[in-house]
Amino acid sequence: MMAAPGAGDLGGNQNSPPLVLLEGVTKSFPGVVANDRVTLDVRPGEVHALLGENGAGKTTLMNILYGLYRPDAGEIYVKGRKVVIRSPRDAIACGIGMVHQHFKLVYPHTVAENVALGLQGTPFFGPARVVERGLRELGERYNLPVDPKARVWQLSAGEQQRVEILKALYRGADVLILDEPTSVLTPQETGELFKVLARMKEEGHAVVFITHKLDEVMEAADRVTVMRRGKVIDTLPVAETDKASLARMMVGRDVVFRISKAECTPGKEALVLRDLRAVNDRGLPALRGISLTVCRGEIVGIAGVAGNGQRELVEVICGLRRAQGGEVVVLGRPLTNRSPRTVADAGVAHIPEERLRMGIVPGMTVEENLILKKHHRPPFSSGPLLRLAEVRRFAEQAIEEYEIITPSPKTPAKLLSGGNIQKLILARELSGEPGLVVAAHPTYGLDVGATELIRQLLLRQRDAGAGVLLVSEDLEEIVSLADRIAVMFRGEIMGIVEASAAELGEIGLMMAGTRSGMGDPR
Amino acid sequence: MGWEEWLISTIARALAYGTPLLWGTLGEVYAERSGVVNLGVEGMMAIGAFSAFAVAQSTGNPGLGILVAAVAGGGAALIHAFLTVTLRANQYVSGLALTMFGLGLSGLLGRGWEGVPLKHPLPAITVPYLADIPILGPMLFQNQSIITYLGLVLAVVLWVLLYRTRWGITLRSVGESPATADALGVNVYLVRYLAVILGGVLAGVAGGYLSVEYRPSWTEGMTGGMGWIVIALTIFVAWDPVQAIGGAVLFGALYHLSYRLQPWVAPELLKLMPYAAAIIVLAFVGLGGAQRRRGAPGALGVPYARGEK
Amino acid sequence: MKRVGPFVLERRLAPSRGAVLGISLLAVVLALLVAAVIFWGYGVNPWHAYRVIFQGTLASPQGWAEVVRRAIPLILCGVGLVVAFRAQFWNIGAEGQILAGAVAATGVALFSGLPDPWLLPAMFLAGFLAGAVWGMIPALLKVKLRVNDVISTLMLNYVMMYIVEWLVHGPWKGPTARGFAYSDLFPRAARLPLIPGTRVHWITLVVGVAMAIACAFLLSRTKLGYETRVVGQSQDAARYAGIDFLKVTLWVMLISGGLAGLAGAGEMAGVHYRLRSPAHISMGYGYTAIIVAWLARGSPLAAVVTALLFGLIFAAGDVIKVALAMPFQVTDVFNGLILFFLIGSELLMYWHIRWAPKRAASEG
Amino acid sequence: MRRSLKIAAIVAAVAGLCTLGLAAETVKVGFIYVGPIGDYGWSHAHNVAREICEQNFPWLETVYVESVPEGEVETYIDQLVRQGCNIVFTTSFGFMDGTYAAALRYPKVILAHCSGFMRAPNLATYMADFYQVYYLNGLMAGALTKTGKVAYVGAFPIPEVKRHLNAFAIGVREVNPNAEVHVRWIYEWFNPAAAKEATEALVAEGCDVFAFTEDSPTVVQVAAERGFPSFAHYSPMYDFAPDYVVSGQLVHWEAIYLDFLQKVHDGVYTNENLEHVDYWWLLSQKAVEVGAKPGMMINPVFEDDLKAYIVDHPVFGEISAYDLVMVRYNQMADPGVTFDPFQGPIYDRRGVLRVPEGMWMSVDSLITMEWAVEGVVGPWPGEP
Repeated sequence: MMAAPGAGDLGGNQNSPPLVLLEGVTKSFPGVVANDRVTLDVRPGEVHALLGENGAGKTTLMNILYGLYRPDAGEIYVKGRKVVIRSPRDAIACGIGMVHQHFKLVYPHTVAENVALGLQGTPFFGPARVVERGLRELGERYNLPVDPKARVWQLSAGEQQRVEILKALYRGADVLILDEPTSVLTPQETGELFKVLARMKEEGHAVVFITHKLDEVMEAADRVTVMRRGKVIDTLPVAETDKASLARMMVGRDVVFRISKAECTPGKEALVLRDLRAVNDRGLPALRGISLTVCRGEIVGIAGVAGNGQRELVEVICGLRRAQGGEVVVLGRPLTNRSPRTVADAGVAHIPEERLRMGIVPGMTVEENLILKKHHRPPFSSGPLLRLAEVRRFAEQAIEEYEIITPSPKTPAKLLSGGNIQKLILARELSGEPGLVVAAHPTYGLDVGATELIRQLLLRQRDAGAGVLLVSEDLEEIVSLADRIAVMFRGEIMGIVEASAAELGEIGLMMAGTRSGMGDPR
Repeated sequence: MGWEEWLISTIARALAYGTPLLWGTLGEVYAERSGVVNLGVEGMMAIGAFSAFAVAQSTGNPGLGILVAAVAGGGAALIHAFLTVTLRANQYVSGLALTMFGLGLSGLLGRGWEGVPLKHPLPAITVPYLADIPILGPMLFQNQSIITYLGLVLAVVLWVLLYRTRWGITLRSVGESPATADALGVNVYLVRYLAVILGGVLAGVAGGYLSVEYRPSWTEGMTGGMGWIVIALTIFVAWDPVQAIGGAVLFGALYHLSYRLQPWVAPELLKLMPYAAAIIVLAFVGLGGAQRRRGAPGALGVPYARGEK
Repeated sequence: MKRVGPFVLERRLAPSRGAVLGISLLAVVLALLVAAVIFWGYGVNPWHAYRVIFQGTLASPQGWAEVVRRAIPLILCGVGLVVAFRAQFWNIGAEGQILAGAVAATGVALFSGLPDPWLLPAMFLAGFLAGAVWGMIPALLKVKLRVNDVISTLMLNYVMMYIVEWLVHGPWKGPTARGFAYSDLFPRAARLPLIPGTRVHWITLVVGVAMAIACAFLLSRTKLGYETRVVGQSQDAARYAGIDFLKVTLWVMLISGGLAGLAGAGEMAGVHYRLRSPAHISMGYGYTAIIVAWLARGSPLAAVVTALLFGLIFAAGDVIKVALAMPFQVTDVFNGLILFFLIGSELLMYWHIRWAPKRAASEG
Repeated sequence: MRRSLKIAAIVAAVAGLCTLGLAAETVKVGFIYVGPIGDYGWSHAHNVAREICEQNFPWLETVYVESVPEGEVETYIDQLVRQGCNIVFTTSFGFMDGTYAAALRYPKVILAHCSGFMRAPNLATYMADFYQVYYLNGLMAGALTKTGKVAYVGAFPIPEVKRHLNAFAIGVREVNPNAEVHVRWIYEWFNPAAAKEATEALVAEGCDVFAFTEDSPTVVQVAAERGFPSFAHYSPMYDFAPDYVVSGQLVHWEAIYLDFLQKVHDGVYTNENLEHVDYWWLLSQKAVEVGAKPGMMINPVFEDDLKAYIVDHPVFGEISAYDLVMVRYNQMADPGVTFDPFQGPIYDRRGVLRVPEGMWMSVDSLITMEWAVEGVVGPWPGEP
């Protein structure tokens, strides 16, 4: 609809009708309006970035376009024609393809079988064989090599993403939606992906990619649409904007990248890891000899692309996964392969990655959740019995202190908002003065207010003398919070740098597998 | 008596007794491949057995009886499909309810037919020429039911369908990862409905075979735990239609041998073997660790709902 | 949010207590309505049928006595299953655990040689332990080897059934049973007193109600109960919180299997007085108890009430059989239908139905 | 048995003189069956008899309950009594405990329990037994087997079935001293699937004539499919295989019920004098019959074969199997019974002398028989 002035040379033909036009799309879920009268146009031959914070409604909007959700109101036009997209089948028929953040792949099946799934026009018998041939051709044309006979679970994340893109291309997608495509990729793989996107653009496809990373927008996109709290703030050519103004639009105010914090005064060792080894759920090596020390009074950040052993590292420290070798020493006590309870009782707080799945028991009340991990100790129990009065007293105190917004201590925890759930977890974990705090993605998916509060709480722990191990994929968060930064790649630590001296470029290289200051990559 | 005689009679009887197990298992394999456990096999078989008998007795046409049993079994499965796919109810509980309901309803409606022998049972057939082959002839081609042969053919057909066709990819994908299938435009609900109903149809035939061919008569509860053996077999054969033949014959042989070996082994101990075997197999699979799923569909037992809440 | 005519359906995260109660009741009523259609199809006037049932059960003291007697094993098993279900352990094996309890009680009654006053307590204890052991096998299999609990408990029912079959035909066949497949009759001291004029073995009833209270206390006021609930709600959270999954599961199945075993011992000492063919010992109490527990929605005390409801259905089956010459399978039809409607209505509880004509709702 | 009946008759006569019977009132009788009435066997036969009673006695009203689990019989007696029944028949051994308990609780109600042994002043017992019939069937089977292996599919290894099987084997060996009787148990009264597999197992062992105790015509049908002769059990099964059914056992429970009910109606039996009333009725009382359908003792198809089979008999000399059956039948069916299958000397298969030369067995030892006679091959649980 509205053609941005001066966008002509940036790809995208503003004279032809948009390939896709969403007009006044509204979608609400219980308690939230995910999309509020959103209007968006996508043109052939452009890479269109959809930028916004977590929860801004980007994915919801694209799920509507892909037919996974039905909008409450609004219209969708494809190539100028009004369409009703009831299901992904309709979307595919309209030439829309989508690569979800969590790949929609059938892992035990082969690549060809995955592509053949739901594909029209293949023979009834032996469809996979026909697809294999087509895949080879497509792979060459778009520079997307992948073995069609390989089982998907055997492929790397980057390869799996290629399968997803091939799936959409095989179906003749004109518009390809990519949801946070780089979150599982190394910077190098990201570069490869952007080349593929450019190639697709040349072939006349349109690409929409959802992201919250400003650099990527600047690097790969032609136009950008910024969303905040379900609303479109603006759509504009990338060439006419810069990171700072995009960030302002995204967050709604100026962003402070550095948090002011006191000088770090490391004390005794809170956590010592020596040559730690472990395997992942598939039985493959996930930790290949991790050695690391976290002192009291410092925050050590673990940076790295998802899936390089961070999760396993946290689990091994907290007793949730067996170490195959090596040693974990917490506050001077050897705790290798001890039970999670022993580890917790030794003074380790754990803010888990998956809040809802692990951090709370959704159906139980706020007060009951507040004593999880502590219920077996005084004052909350004596002998086999619980002391409900003590539980209540503690809950009321914690709710006040950590500003948990809940109707009552008896409210089921699942009814709280995400930020309040995280506050509940922090209230539980940080009470009782832990010597070591292991925080995995503590602010992921939270709004700005909650994010700041939680960062402050972590800093307060540091200043109170706890050692903090902070795992995050948000490099900015790590850089601003941590005192030292360790980068993980394929189960190893590529290097440790002082945060004050950290260069993003160097960290990026290490995330891609280059060892810092050493020639020997082993 | 020579070993040939033992082998021949054991296999021949194992086929006869294994036929309903095979049909039931094939149905359950397909249902579970789509991600839906149906513990109602016993009930669907009972309904099939009763309706086959009632129709065969009143029309004198056992073939029609089998056909009606298939429809009735499918109808019973439809209840399960509606509850578990559309209403996303707990699959295990729904299956149990279906078993109770099926056993009860067939017992209720079948009261008038109880214990009366069928006038015109489905005749056993002896395949000309093939039956004269030494050992194999009497083992496989004498006095077997047409349903037995159909079952064997069906197993192969279902295997090809599952692993070599478009439908097979769709079905397996729905059972492994319904969200993926959905995202590619597969109607997950439809596939699950069809698979569960097919399961019911085959279980109905299994029941019909019991009442118009194997016994041939009707009594309430005549399925006698066969439906549960089917559940066990489905795991035992790793959700593979062709392996189901071997499993059904093995468990059928156990049943026959419980009579054959009576002078030496307490029959109860042989009869509990299929049930114990199912647990033991699962335990061994569990011991295997990494390859612990051994073909179990990834989304087995999990109702599918689109992201939309 | 969905719109059906002038109504608006809204999803909610936690159903209200009223909705649960109301919809559960509605489900039972609907099941009875469908059953009425089946009655009618069978050639019996449903109104007449329900009247006969009422007269035969709730309208007389003897009728009540039968309802209660039938409810006794259901209370014990149902309470046990509530505990298991709270831990998300799908114990479908109460039937086998009842039989295990019956076997152990028989062993004590016939072969222990204990002095008379000790006999009954020892039978109950043995029944509890046997049921517990039979229940803890699948617990171990689940935790240690990831064997699906539904399948293992189900299969163990049949294993135990054939073991009982073997016992009564083989080693335990009673010398005084004249060659029939029964154990000997229990001595007098191994039989429970009955409420005069009825067949209610009231001691088992008292034990059952006491167990319900104890389990309610256990779940809400003890560490084990707390851990049970955590395990049941979220195994990941339980792992995270350092709760010993094996310990909790074993305890839960000790209780669940044990209570079913008590039911078996009670049936032996209060009704049968001898071991007999398994089909004649438990009339599917173990399976019906699943519905009892499901309907009780996690509350052991509610299980006492729902057990009485199904005791009523069993007693009604007896009445129908004599008065209307309908087969006992009617009870299975009832049970199946009630269960269908219960689980079918589960989703409904999460929808709040609101009256909102079109104009008013257009704002959302 | 005879003794007890005589005593019972005397007691009853005396009691009848001084007790007010039920003569004037209508009699309402409840029947409790263990299986379904359509089962073509035990419960069916009792129900047929019930219907005959109702037709014969205008003053009689009956109700029945089928498929009653053993442990629940008391509940059903309660219900029947509440409905106004003054006589209740319970027709399975497994009902014994419950019937006895009910008898103590309802001293005014007359109860009669089939096939048991516990009695009370208001609780009688009754039984129509087949062992003589099985013996006669055995004579025919022994003559018809070519392999020398005769099959018997037994329901439960209980004295009743063991007695029948022994009598059958005695008959077989009387005409064919080297023949064996192979046995399989199915542990159920009604289970066609089990009966089928047991029959198949016996076919595989080389048996060529089949007898059985199970309440369905399965064994007859399976044998006929293979072209083997068989003997029907309990109900008329001739029609299922007219060319293969040789003979069989038929029951007439009505003989007992009519007698019993008449005596109650006449005031001979009351709720105070049944302590010793125990019917043990056989061929001579016409409670049982030989044949695969009423009135046909031997299927004409097999008459020639049986007539052609000549035995050198220790008592009768050269005699055809057919004639031997007739002679023995007459000896047992005449009111003054002159022969019993279990006539000594009888050794069990372990060589123990069980019945000394020239002796007959008492009813009590018949109904507790656990041993197996010579010639029986196969499992025999509880063998002494």
